[in-house]
Amino acid sequence: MKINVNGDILTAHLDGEIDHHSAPSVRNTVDEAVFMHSPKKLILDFSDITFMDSSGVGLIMGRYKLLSGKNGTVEVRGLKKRDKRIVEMSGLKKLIEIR
Amino acid sequence: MKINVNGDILTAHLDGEIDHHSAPSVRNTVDEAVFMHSPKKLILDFSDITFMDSSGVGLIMGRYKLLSGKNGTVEVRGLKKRDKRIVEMSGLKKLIEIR
Amino acid sequence: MKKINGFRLIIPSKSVNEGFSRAVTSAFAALCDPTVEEICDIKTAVSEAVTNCIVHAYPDGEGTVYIDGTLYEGNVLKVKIRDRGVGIADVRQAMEPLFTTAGDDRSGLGFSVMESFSDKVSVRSFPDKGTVVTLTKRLAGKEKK
Amino acid sequence: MKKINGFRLIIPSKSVNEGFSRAVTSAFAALCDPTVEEICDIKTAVSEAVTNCIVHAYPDGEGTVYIDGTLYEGNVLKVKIRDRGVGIADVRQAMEPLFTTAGDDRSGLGFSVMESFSDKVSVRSFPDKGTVVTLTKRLAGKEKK
Ligand SMILES: Nc1ncnc2c1ncn2[C@@H]1O[C@H](COP(=O)(O)OP(=O)(O)O)[C@@H](O)[C@H]1O
Ligand SMILES: Nc1ncnc2c1ncn2[C@@H]1O[C@H](COP(=O)(O)OP(=O)(O)O)[C@@H](O)[C@H]1O
Repeated sequence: MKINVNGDILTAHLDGEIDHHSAPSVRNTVDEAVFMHSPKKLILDFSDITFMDSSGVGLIMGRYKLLSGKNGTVEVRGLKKRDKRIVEMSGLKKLIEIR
Repeated sequence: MKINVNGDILTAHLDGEIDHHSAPSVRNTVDEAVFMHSPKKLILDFSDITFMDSSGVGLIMGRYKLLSGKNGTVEVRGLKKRDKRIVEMSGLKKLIEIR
Repeated sequence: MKKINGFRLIIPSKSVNEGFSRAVTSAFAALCDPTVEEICDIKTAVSEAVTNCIVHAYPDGEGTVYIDGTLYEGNVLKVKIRDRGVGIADVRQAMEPLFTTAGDDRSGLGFSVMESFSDKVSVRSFPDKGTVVTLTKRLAGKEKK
Repeated sequence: MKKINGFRLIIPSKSVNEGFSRAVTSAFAALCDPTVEEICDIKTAVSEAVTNCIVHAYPDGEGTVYIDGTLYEGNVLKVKIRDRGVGIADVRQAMEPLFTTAGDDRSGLGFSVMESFSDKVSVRSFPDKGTVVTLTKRLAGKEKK
């Protein structure tokens, strides 16, 4: 995973597969970066994700809770069509920006 | 598989995987071409083979018997290192050209 | 329906086997020349069902997960994912979107995803005995014997 | 040796499952980051053993093939390929290079290839009961739990 900080914006470029097995390590890396940099906006970039299931939604939800507890926002980018379909089942579209 | 005829020489460019499951169809295609063209030399080109086990050796042996029955010869080309190792276990090196 | 081919896979409920069971199911489905989309659909649905066995079925430790894949004539693939875990008391409720008994990290969307990516999902569960989820999907690929 | 992970795969002795069992074994071995060479070695050895169950064990029709993969601490992979077929009367003779009881298409090199591509091959067979081939290979890749 590559983490990028640009002013108030922290971008996490996720890669590989997201499932219940891999999610905890992704979560830890993102959360550490959030604690370090206290961004106003967290961008999760899914462009290099080769597979995800509903564990990816859990990951986004958890980051949404974390950031909104700090008055920050979350944006999700680069979702493939099928992964977007999974994320949209969650109703997260009302809470975060999905591009 | 692509078959090429050049004078007395018939070249079969094998592709994909050779195992006991796939070998019969490879064999049939090669043998039909041999019956059609009665070549003096059959070249089996393994360059595009992505996997083979000892069924590949069986395939070569069978073609050697077929061709030597018609006073023809067999040459094997393009074997990867590991596949060459398998072919060399057979002692076929004494009977056919392996390049 | 005539059975063409099948497999049974038995694995411990370790999270590392989520990816492994996806790979096994893909490799089996690949035998009937499905589209990439179809492979991806079945991988996703199986991933959800297997993850549920790993996350929910055995709260006190490690158990066993059984995956039976069967290919029927007409390219119908059934994958049955089974555990001998705690079971589900109220299956209807469990299948509701966003319902989860687990913590923050689970979205409660597992069953919804299975339903979205398969033609049919059937769930039978017996408290303290275990759960059987059956996913059915017709693959458009050419038939192989 | 401590067991880290394992699988059991049960399949009918159809030739189309030769490729399937290679794929399953590769996917399992891949969990411990082996080299491409090591994956290829184990695929080749498993292919030979599974093919033998399909070609030799059940001359009168279809039977069942059982594949047990186990990963031990230290990245030692054991794959046990088992059938309930005719068995081998003289295992020592069967294992000789170029020995075959089958026709033109079999080279008699199956056991030689298994030996060449694994660290250890053990064969136990009981006439009319079946055969168990155990392949052992240490994978140099990093260990995963
Ligand atoms: N195999 C199972 N064993 C026991 N309970 C299960 C099983 N599968 C699902 N459940 C129950 O059903 C609920 C909903 O499952 P699901 O829709 O997959 O969402 P999630 O896994 O995110 O909780 C789970 O929270 C759990 O209580
Ligand atoms: N699983 C098995 N069941 C019965 N016989 C077997 C089995 N595996 C091997 N054999 C016997 O051992 C012989 C040698 O096997 P192998 O070295 O793999 O060569 P091949 O398969 O080319 O004949 C076979 O021809 C067969 O007679």
